[in-house]
Parts: sequence; structure tokens; C-alpha cells
Amino acid sequence: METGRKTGAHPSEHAAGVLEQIALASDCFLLTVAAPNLARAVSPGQFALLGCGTVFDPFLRRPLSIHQVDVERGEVSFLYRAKGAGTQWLSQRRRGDVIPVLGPLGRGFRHSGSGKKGLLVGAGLGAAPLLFLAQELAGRKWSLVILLGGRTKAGILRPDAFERFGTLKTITEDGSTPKKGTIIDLLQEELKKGGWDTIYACGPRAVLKVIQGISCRTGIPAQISVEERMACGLGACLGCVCRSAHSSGYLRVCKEGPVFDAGEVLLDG
Amino acid sequence: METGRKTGAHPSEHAAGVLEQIALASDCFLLTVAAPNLARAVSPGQFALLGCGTVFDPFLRRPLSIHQVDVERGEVSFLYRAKGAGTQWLSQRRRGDVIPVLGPLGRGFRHSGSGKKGLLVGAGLGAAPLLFLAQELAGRKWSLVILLGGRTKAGILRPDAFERFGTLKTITEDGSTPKKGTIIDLLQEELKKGGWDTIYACGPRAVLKVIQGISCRTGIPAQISVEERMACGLGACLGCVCRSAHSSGYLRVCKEGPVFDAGEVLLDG
Amino acid sequence: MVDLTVEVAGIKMQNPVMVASGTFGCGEEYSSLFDVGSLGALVTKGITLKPWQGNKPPRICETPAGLLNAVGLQNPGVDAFVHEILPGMKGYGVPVIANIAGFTKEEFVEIAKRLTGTGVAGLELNISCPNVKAGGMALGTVPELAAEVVEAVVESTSLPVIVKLTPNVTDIVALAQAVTDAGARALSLINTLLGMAIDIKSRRPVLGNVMGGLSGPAIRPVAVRAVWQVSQTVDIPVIGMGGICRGEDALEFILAGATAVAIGSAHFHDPWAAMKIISFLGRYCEENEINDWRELIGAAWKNK
Amino acid sequence: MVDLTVEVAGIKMQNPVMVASGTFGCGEEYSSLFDVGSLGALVTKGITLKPWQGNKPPRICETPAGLLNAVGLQNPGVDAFVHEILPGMKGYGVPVIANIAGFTKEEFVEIAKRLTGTGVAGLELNISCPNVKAGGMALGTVPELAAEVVEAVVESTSLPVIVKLTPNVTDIVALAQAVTDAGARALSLINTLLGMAIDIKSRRPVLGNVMGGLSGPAIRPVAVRAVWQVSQTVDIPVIGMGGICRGEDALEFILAGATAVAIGSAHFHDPWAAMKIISFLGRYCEENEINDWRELIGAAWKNK
Ligand SMILES: Cc1cc2nc3c(=O)[nH]c(=O)nc-3n(C[C@H](O)[C@H](O)[C@H](O)COP(=O)(O)OP(=O)(O)OC[C@H]3O[C@@H](n4cnc5c(N)ncnc54)[C@H](O)[C@@H]3O)c2cc1C
Ligand SMILES: Cc1cc2nc3c(=O)[nH]c(=O)nc-3n(C[C@H](O)[C@H](O)[C@H](O)COP(=O)(O)OP(=O)(O)OC[C@H]3O[C@@H](n4cnc5c(N)ncnc54)[C@H](O)[C@@H]3O)c2cc1C
Ligand SMILES: Cc1cc2nc3c(=O)[nH]c(=O)nc-3n(C[C@H](O)[C@H](O)[C@H](O)COP(=O)(O)O)c2cc1C
Ligand SMILES: Cc1cc2nc3c(=O)[nH]c(=O)nc-3n(C[C@H](O)[C@H](O)[C@H](O)COP(=O)(O)O)c2cc1C
Ligand code: FES
Ligand code: FES
Repeated sequence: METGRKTGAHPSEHAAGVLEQIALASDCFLLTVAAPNLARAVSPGQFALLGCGTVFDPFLRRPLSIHQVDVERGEVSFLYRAKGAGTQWLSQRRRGDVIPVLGPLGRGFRHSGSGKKGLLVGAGLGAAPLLFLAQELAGRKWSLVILLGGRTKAGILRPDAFERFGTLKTITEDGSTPKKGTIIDLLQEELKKGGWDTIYACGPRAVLKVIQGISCRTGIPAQISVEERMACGLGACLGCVCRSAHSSGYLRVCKEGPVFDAGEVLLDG
Repeated sequence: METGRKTGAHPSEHAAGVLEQIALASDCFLLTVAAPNLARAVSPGQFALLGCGTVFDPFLRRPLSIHQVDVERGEVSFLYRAKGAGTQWLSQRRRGDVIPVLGPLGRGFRHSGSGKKGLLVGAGLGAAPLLFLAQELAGRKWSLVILLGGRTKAGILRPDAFERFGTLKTITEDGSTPKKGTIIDLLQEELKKGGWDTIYACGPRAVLKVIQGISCRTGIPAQISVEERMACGLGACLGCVCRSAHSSGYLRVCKEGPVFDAGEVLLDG
Repeated sequence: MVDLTVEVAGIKMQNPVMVASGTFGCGEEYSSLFDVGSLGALVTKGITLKPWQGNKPPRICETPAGLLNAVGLQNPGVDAFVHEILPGMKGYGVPVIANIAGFTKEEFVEIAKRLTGTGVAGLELNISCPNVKAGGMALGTVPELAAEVVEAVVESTSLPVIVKLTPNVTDIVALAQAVTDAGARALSLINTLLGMAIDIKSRRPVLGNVMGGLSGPAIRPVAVRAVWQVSQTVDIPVIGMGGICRGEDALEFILAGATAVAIGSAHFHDPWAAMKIISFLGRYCEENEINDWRELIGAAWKNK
Repeated sequence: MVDLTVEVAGIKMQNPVMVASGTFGCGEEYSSLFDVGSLGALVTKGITLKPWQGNKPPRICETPAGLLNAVGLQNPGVDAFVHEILPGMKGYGVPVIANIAGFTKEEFVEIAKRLTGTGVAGLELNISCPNVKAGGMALGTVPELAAEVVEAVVESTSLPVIVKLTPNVTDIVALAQAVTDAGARALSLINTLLGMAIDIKSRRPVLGNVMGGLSGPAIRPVAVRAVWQVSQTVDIPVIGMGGICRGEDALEFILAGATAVAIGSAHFHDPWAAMKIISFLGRYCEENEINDWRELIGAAWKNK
């Protein structure tokens, strides 16, 4: 039996009150909002669209993965980088401010059974959707190895939180962690050990492409969380597509994704 | 000798830190910012352009009259109504936020000599530029009667502050002050007493037009502060014009105004 | 409750608030958010004769107070539309208007024929999509060519024909006049403005298709102008669209001369935009004691 | 210091950042804010043969990420310009380009003649102002008419002639081609988009002139598209403008094919916009180790 999407988890609008905005290193923020209905409805790998700005610029909502959920306290957290105008606006929200949040959206990570062996691969901000997944899989007695990579040590996000759910291994490009190299180096090393049931990955396209290749060659099923520019987030505008590997057409990242089986999509446009 | 504009008071940009934002009744706010250079440079009747919003919507800066100045503390206050998107954004600024303020701009109120008798007429938000003027004239030993009108008592703005500089008389359309009627009723009554040297007025166009008529008929000089939609605020774009009474052309409200002699402009467009 | 009904091209609507083609999917996507059946009418994504893949991504690029899109008519083709999509859309109980796009006159006619008798309430001819290179644009910019297409479609179907015009022309009034004379029963104004954006990092166009269509509040003044100009010239109703986000915006279009409005990009900013606009119009009429809201249509040029 | 010099229509500029006609007064208005002499070039408000009052107010209306203006060529006429305004403008030591607007071909020629030999560095022919009803628009929308005017002006003056085009046309490339063939030395793209707004309180148009020109960031995608299309077609330089507010925007236009840029409405949002853009371009070249910034011109279509 495959799980991962709660039945009847229809998207809706949440006037989410900001509870906490923590500045992590390298322009990254951990934003926690009160959104009890969203907390209850959402599954790992799904995302939400956050309304940013006061009038019509920025105009589009920003898609952010659900990073962490506390159903009992009714809290949802996002882990994000303040990059452009929308996320910068977001990073300036303070306790008490209200953010319009549309969610849950999209198809999250799939997993079945319990007690399996999972490899979670997060490159940079790719860590964002993996914590919620780690929590859920750990709850189902999966044994997890979590690989996080960044350019610098500050780019390894939320290591303490991840360590609660599995074995954390990190690598940095500048060698500010014991291991120096790319996340792919770390992944190759780990794969050699064998015995993996599924790889779950999120990060830049280049990383996801390598993982597609690895999954294909090794036969280890992989799921990847893909990003594309979005307008509606609901599957209505056909704006966020990604080429399908099985047909000549396109798949909607906001509806058929953002989490795809590695073999489902072509990432070259 | 005519005074009223400090020499060399060139406009410049002030990154003005919000000190206080007080909500008065009926959507009106009293905003005080730290802007020592502006405080030093500005004269009554001049205005500033306040940048509102985070990105490009709202796009234009909002013109607001200088309401009050404390040169020693380096503080400037604005009295304004939160109406549309720009002023609403403004009303949400809190202590510590920074607002870009361009000023001083325009030609303020003119006055000469001392110990004269002045009649200040403020309809609604028209009170905004008059407090700074009252302070200055009172400092020159003018004896002032200040007329403030509003729809309701809550619309009579800052009565206590005005009372420090002259005799305050108020009127409301709904009779929530002892006197019921329009500011024009009050003005007519006061004019009967005679002996006025100058009328200074600010308020809706309809009120200013009546005052133009009164000034013309009675021969009492009047100065009116005029509003028009602005873009540059510097006299460069020719966007904010008002028909000249003396030529067939137009005058710029931001440069030749906003304070005009009552006979200088035609207010019918 | 205030009466907001209206008839456009013979299509009766419970209120004048429609959705704009291509922004509302099949309705289903929004049906978990609100009652899609409370809209004035649904308008489909552009339908072509054959299935069409659309353009390569990225297809979306945010711009100041708007967005560029280069979706490019991705759709399953008219037959799949009729069998797989239309039944669901009709289920909401409000008129479904089919937005159709042919690459030639003959294709327009063929699509129109296949939609006749299927239960769609009307056709909206998209002779103006900036994201299709194969002639779509030229068709919509030359009055004579546009009129030819409209005439051919009108002759081939019993359905009312609405024509959607592009603003990317020197003289939209001439175009409007030509297609009206050719038998259009209503006009939709406006489609997107042709635009593009370049990514300064990659130093290449952002959109996979290079150019795209600009929509959203940014273009509202251009759309209001088009509605104002055209509604004073033709005597068929105009459906106004282009950047309508709030009730006030919808009213602006109505005052400019629109008999109905369509909400497009606003859905991306606030998925409830159309619902809020419907409430606004009702409330506005009540508060201003307007008995027949249709008095407001074109009031800005009728009452001087 | 990075070398940002450039030559447009034979006019040497210390950097490619000009101001857009009508938004910068005589320069004097901004001279207390910053050193106007550090701009690439000054461009005047539109100059007519006779003094011109302009349109009745309101002349300005804010729109999402932009504004409508209907100033309508208020200016003291060419003779007063030459005697009263030009001397001050020349004082900043940077080229002064005169934006000129005739209501007929003959007027354009006459204005050009009166400006020849006065020290202006070039003429920018505004054949595209949407706020003038007396023919200005038609001139700028028909390639043959536009070419005729340009040819006549080119013959009557030794000054380099820059032609400013309107985006309110079906085919801006055809227009660009026609005026280039007629002798234009550079093109300015784009003038404002024709738009309007209605005040829902008064139920009347906001602008005294009813319609106006839309400018600001809202129109940037349309302007980038025009520069991209035209710069690939003609072999004279293009001056890009339309919503440029930040260094990144200026760079986007340069990558699209602009040899210089003009800053207009941005001044209303941030009076220091042009200064910040000049610094940005210098810094960008340094950081990216670009020796000759002109390599960036059209890079988005040159390097694929
Ligand atoms: C399903 C999904 C989940 C995501 N989860 C996260 C997350 O948890 N944490 C995080 O930091 N980032 C995440 N992203 C990326 C995030 O959406 C972008 O970084 C963000 O939208 C950029 O907005 P901005 O205002 O900073 O940038 P701007 O440059 O102002 O954005 C301009 C436009 O481009 C879009 N855009 C820019 N970059 C991206 C991108 N990488 N993906 C999609 N749209 C983009 C914006 O949404 C906006 O419409 C996710 C993206 C998707 C599609
Ligand atoms: C010289 C001058 C001094 C002013 N002083 C004050 C003051 O001290 N207190 C105060 O409350 N108001 C004052 N006003 C009016 C104030 O500028 C407007 O109320 C304000 O700009 C409205 O902005 P908004 O964001 O609320 O409205 P929006 O409706 O969002 O404004 C849209 C556009 O219209 C312009 N606009 C709207 N109303 C006016 C108006 N009455 N005058 C000029 N532009 C307008 C805005 O500036 C903006 O560009 C003054 C106006 C001028 C010209
Ligand atoms: C993502 C997207 C897809 C669109 N697809 C179509 C289409 O298929 N057919 C069509 O006629 N118009 C299409 N349009 C244009 C809209 O229907 C509408 O005319 C335009 O967006 C202006 O309205 P707006 O500013 O409210 O979005 C599309 C617009 C967007 C944003
Ligand atoms: C207030 C105002 C006045 C203008 N006057 C003129 C003019 O006299 N002549 C002209 O060719 N363009 C004029 N323009 C157009 C600008 O020069 C420029 O082409 C246009 O505004 C687009 O650039 P922007 O978005 O940076 O403002 C004017 C624009 C504005 C906003
Ligand atoms: S964002 Fe609209 S379909 Fe995905
Ligand atoms: S606002 Fe530009 S001239 Fe007054």
C-alpha cells in the first residue's frame, strides 16, 4: 500500500500568523507560522504558495516546500533562501504578521511499508522538503542516511534537526566540513555500501540529473523534487511544466509533481 | 521683507527612521520621523515626497505636507489620512522602519512683518500644513485665529496642538462640536469681525474656491495650499499643473506651489 | 440579493464575472476552493484541432505587477476536449464558452463544427495568441483576414461567436469594426501584450519560447483604453479583461463600456479574486442604490 | 575606473545612461540632488515650433507598477528653448539631445533648422507622442509617412537624427526599417503605451485628456521585446527605454540589443535611479572582468 498523500487534503487558503522567523546562515531563513488546518492536511514533499508583498509587485505567490510540521501545535515551517523580491519581503515578516498561504499543493513523496532503508539527498536548499520526510519515514521505522551538501559549512542547513531521524553525513565544496567535495561524491560513496530501498532527493537540476542517471543504472528507485516557475500552483495554467519521459507531452510540476519518480521526467526542457 | 523660504534649502533624500506612528481618529495618522537635515531646511507650507511600498507598486512617492518640526530633536511629523495603497503602507510602518523622504519641496507660505492678525482655515486634512505655520507665525507674534472643520468631531485634527498658538474655533457638519455647519460658515462669521491681515487655507478644492472668492471680494490677501497628482515633485515632469490666472498657461503645484496666492491660480482645471 | 444577470452574445449569465481563457484550467482545479458554479461563465483554455503540446519551459516569468506566459496552447485537441473535459465543465451549471484557436481559417471552421451541438454555450475565437508562431498573430492583426475567419466560422455554426482581439495592433477599433461586420456577437478585449524578459545571469531570454504574452495589473490601463475605444464604436457587447484583480477594477471596465468582465492572472495572486469581485459588484449596487447594474455599462462615456 | 564610453549616432557619451525625454526637465531640477554632468546625455522635453500649453490636468495617474501621463508637450517653443533653456543645459558638459515634435512634416523640418548650430548634439524625433491628437500619432504608425518626415529632417540639418518609435503599432520592425532607410542614425525605443484609467468615484476618466501614455516598470517587458526585435534587424544603434529602474534592468536592455539606455519614470520612484545604474554598470563590468562593456550589447541574441 502506497501512502504519502492524505485523502481529501484539498488545498485551501490559510491566513497564517507568523510565529517565528529565524535567520540561519547564508541568507536562509526558517519561518514558522500558525496554520493548524494546513499542518493536519499536508504530507512530506508537498508545497504551498505564499503571497508576498503588499500590492501587485511581487505579483505571483512563491512556492515553498513544507519543511516541518507540528500537528499538535498547529505549526508549519518553511526553510528558504531570501533571493529576490518575494522571498526578501517574506524574510522581513515578524511575529504577528499574517501571510496568505495556499496549500497543501502537489504530489509529495511516496513510500510504502516500514523498516526500509532510505537515502535522503539534499543539496543546499534541497534540504527543505527532506526534514518532514525524514520525520515521517523515521516514524515508520525506516533506517535513514541523510546526505546534506553545501558550498560552505553555513550552507548545511538544520543538521541538528536532521540528526534526530537518521545518520547525517555532510560535505562541503570548500572543505569547511571534514569532507570536501560535492554531494554527488558523498552519494557515490554511500551507494557503494548497498542495500538501499529508495533514494529521495532535492536540489539543483544538475544534481537531480545525476541522480536520475544513478537510479537508472543501479535500479534503485529514486524520487526527485523538481522546481519550475509557477503561476497558479493548482494545475490550471499549464505554466510549470516539465517534459514527460513516457509521452511526447509535458507534466505539471505543481500537480503531477513536484515529486517525480526519477524516470518520469526529462530535465532538459 | 518676505520670508518663508530658507535660502539654499535644496531638496535631498532623507532615510527617515520612524519614531512614532499615532493613530488618530478616522483613518488619520500622525507620523514622526527622524530627519534632522530636513527639519532644519524646511519652511511651513512645503512638502515632501515619501516613498511607499517595497517594490514597484505603489510606484509613485506620496506628497505630504510638513505638519510639525522639532529642529532641536531633528524630528519631522506628517499628518495624513490612510486612503489608498501608498498611505496604507505608510500607516503600517513602525518605530525603526526607514522611509525614503525627498524634501523640502515646493514654495511654502509667505508672511512678512510681525504682530499681524492671521486667520488659518483648515478643512479636514487641510489642518496638516497649518500647525507648522501657526508655530512660525506665533513665534513672530502674530495673533492667530485658527478655524478647523470636519465632518465629525473626530475629524477635527490635533486641536490641542493648535491651541498653543492661537484661538482655536471648530465646526462639524454633524454637530458633534458645539457649532454645526461647514468651515465656510465659520469663516464668514469670523470675517465679519474684520481686521485680518492674511488668510491661510488648506482643504478640498471646493473650500479653496470659496476662499478665492472671498479674498477677491474682501481684498483680504489669502494663500491657499493646493493639491494635484504628482510624479517628480521637483518641477521636472510638468505633471502637477494648475491653470494660471495671469497667463494662458499652467503653474506647477510642486514648484510654483503648493502654496499660491489666492489670485494666482484657477482651480477649475 | 441584487440582480447581476446579463446576456452576452445571447448567453445568459447570472453575473458578469467570467474567467479568462487559459487561467482557470477546466474549473476543476479551483472547485475545491470555491463554488465554481457561482461564476458568470467558464471559458476554456484555447482548443486546437489536433492535440497540441505547447511551448518548452520555462513558460512563466514574473514581471512588475504582471507576468509573461508562453504556454502556447497546450491542449488535448477538440475531440478529447469534447469527450474528456467538457462533461465535467458543464457540471457546474454555468455556461461554458470554448476558446478556440486554429492555425488556418479552415481549422477554425472545423473546430467550430465539432463543438456545435456539444453543449458549449458559445465560441471565443482566439485570433490573437502571441505564443503561436504559425500565423495566429497575422490573422488577428489584419482586419480583412480576421473578418474572413469570423465570417467562415459564423456560417458554419449555430453557436454565438465571440472574437478575442489582440492589443498588439495599431488600430484595434478597425479590427473590432471588421469582425463585428463579419458577424461577431461579442468581443473579448484584450489578449496579452507581446513582451519578453532576459535573464541577466544566463544572458538569455527567460522564456523557452523567447517571447510571451504580458498580463496582469500592469496591462490594465491598456485594456481599459481598448474597451473604452471599442465599446463606443461597435454595437455588440464587449467582454473586458486585462489585469482585473479587485472589484474596483471590474467596475472600471464596466464604466469604460464592458458588459461583462473576465478574470485571468488575478487568480495567481488571489485564487478567490473572481468570487470577491462578484460580491463587490453586488455590494456596490446595494450601497449606491443601483437597481439595474447595467446602467453602469459605459457610464464613463455615456454620462458627460 | 571602467571605461563605459559609447558613441550613438556620432554622439560621444561618457556612459550609456541617458535620461528619457519629458521626465528630467531641463536638468536643473535634479542638479541639487546629484551631478547631472555625470550622465551619458541629457534629452529635453518635446520641443514644438510654437509655445505649447499642454493638456489640462489631471495629467498624472498612478497605475500598477507604472503611471499614465498626459502632459501633452507643454513647452515654450523652439526659440525660447534655444535662448532660455539650452544655455543652462549645455552647462553640464554632457551632450544635449533635443526631443522635437512637429504637427506636420514642415514643422519638424523648421524646428530642426532652428536647432542646427545651437550646440545641441542631436535631434530625437518624437513621431510617437500619444498625447497629441493633431496627427502626431498617425505619423508615427505608418512606415511611409514616418520615413518621409525623417528624410525631410535629415536633409535639412547637419545634426544626427535619432527617431523615437511608438510601441502602439502592429509591426515596430517595419517602422524601424523604414526610418532607418530614410536616414535615421539611431532609434529610441519605446515611447509610452496608449492607456487610460477611470475614476470609479466620479465615473469619469481620471486624466484631463482622457487617454495618456503608460510608462514605468509595468511596460518593461514590451520595451525589451521591441529592442530585441529591432536591434536584430537594423544596423543603427538602439537606445532602449521603458521601465528601466535598476542596474539589472539597464543590463537587460543592453543584452537585448540596446547601445544606450534612457531612464524616465524611474526618477519618480527614486530620483537617484540613473546615478545608481551608472555605478551598477561599472561595478558589473569590474566584477565580471569585462574589458569592453560593449560586448554585452545584444549578447542575448548574438551568443546562443
Ligand atoms: C515546488 C517548489 C518548492 C520549492 N521549495 C523551496 C523551499 O522550500 N525553499 C526555497 O528556498 N526555495 C524553494 N523553491 C524555490 C523558490 O520557490 C524560489 O526560490 C522563489 O520562488 C524565488 O522567489 P524570489 O522572490 O526570491 O525570487 P524572484 O527572482 O523575485 O522570483 C521571480 C519569479 O521567479 C520564480 N522563481 C525564481 N526562482 C525559482 C525557482 N527556483 N523555482 C520556482 N520558481 C522560481 C518566483 O517564484 C517568481 O515567480 C521551491 C520551488 C518550487 C517550485
Ligand atoms: C503638496 C501636497 C501636500 C499634501 N499634504 C497632505 C497631508 O499633509 N496629509 C494628507 O493626508 N494628504 C496630503 N496630500 C494628499 C496626499 O498626497 C494624498 O492623499 C495621497 O497621495 C494619496 O495616496 P494614497 O496612496 O492614499 O492613494 P492612492 O489612491 O493609492 O493614490 C494614487 C495616486 O494618486 C495620487 N493622489 C491621490 N489623491 C491625491 C491628492 N489628494 N493629492 C495629490 N495626489 C493624490 C497619489 O499620490 C498617487 O500617485 C497632499 C498632496 C499634495 C499635492
Ligand atoms: C497562463 C495564461 C494562459 C493563457 N491562455 C490563453 C488561451 O489559451 N487563449 C486565449 O485566448 N487567451 C489566453 N490567455 C490570455 C487571457 O485569457 C487574458 O486575455 C489575458 O491574460 C489578459 O487578462 P489578465 O490580465 O486578467 O490575465 C492566457 C493568459 C495566461 C496568463
Ligand atoms: C511625464 C512624462 C513626459 C514625457 N514626455 C515626453 C516627451 O515630451 N517626448 C517624448 O518623446 N517622450 C516623452 N515621454 C516618454 C518617455 O521619454 C519614455 O519614452 C517613456 O516614459 C518610457 O520610459 P520610462 O518607462 O522609463 O518612463 C514622457 C514620459 C513621461 C512619464
Ligand atoms: S503553476 Fe499553473 S499549472 Fe502549475
Ligand atoms: S510633479 Fe513633476 S512637475 Fe510637479
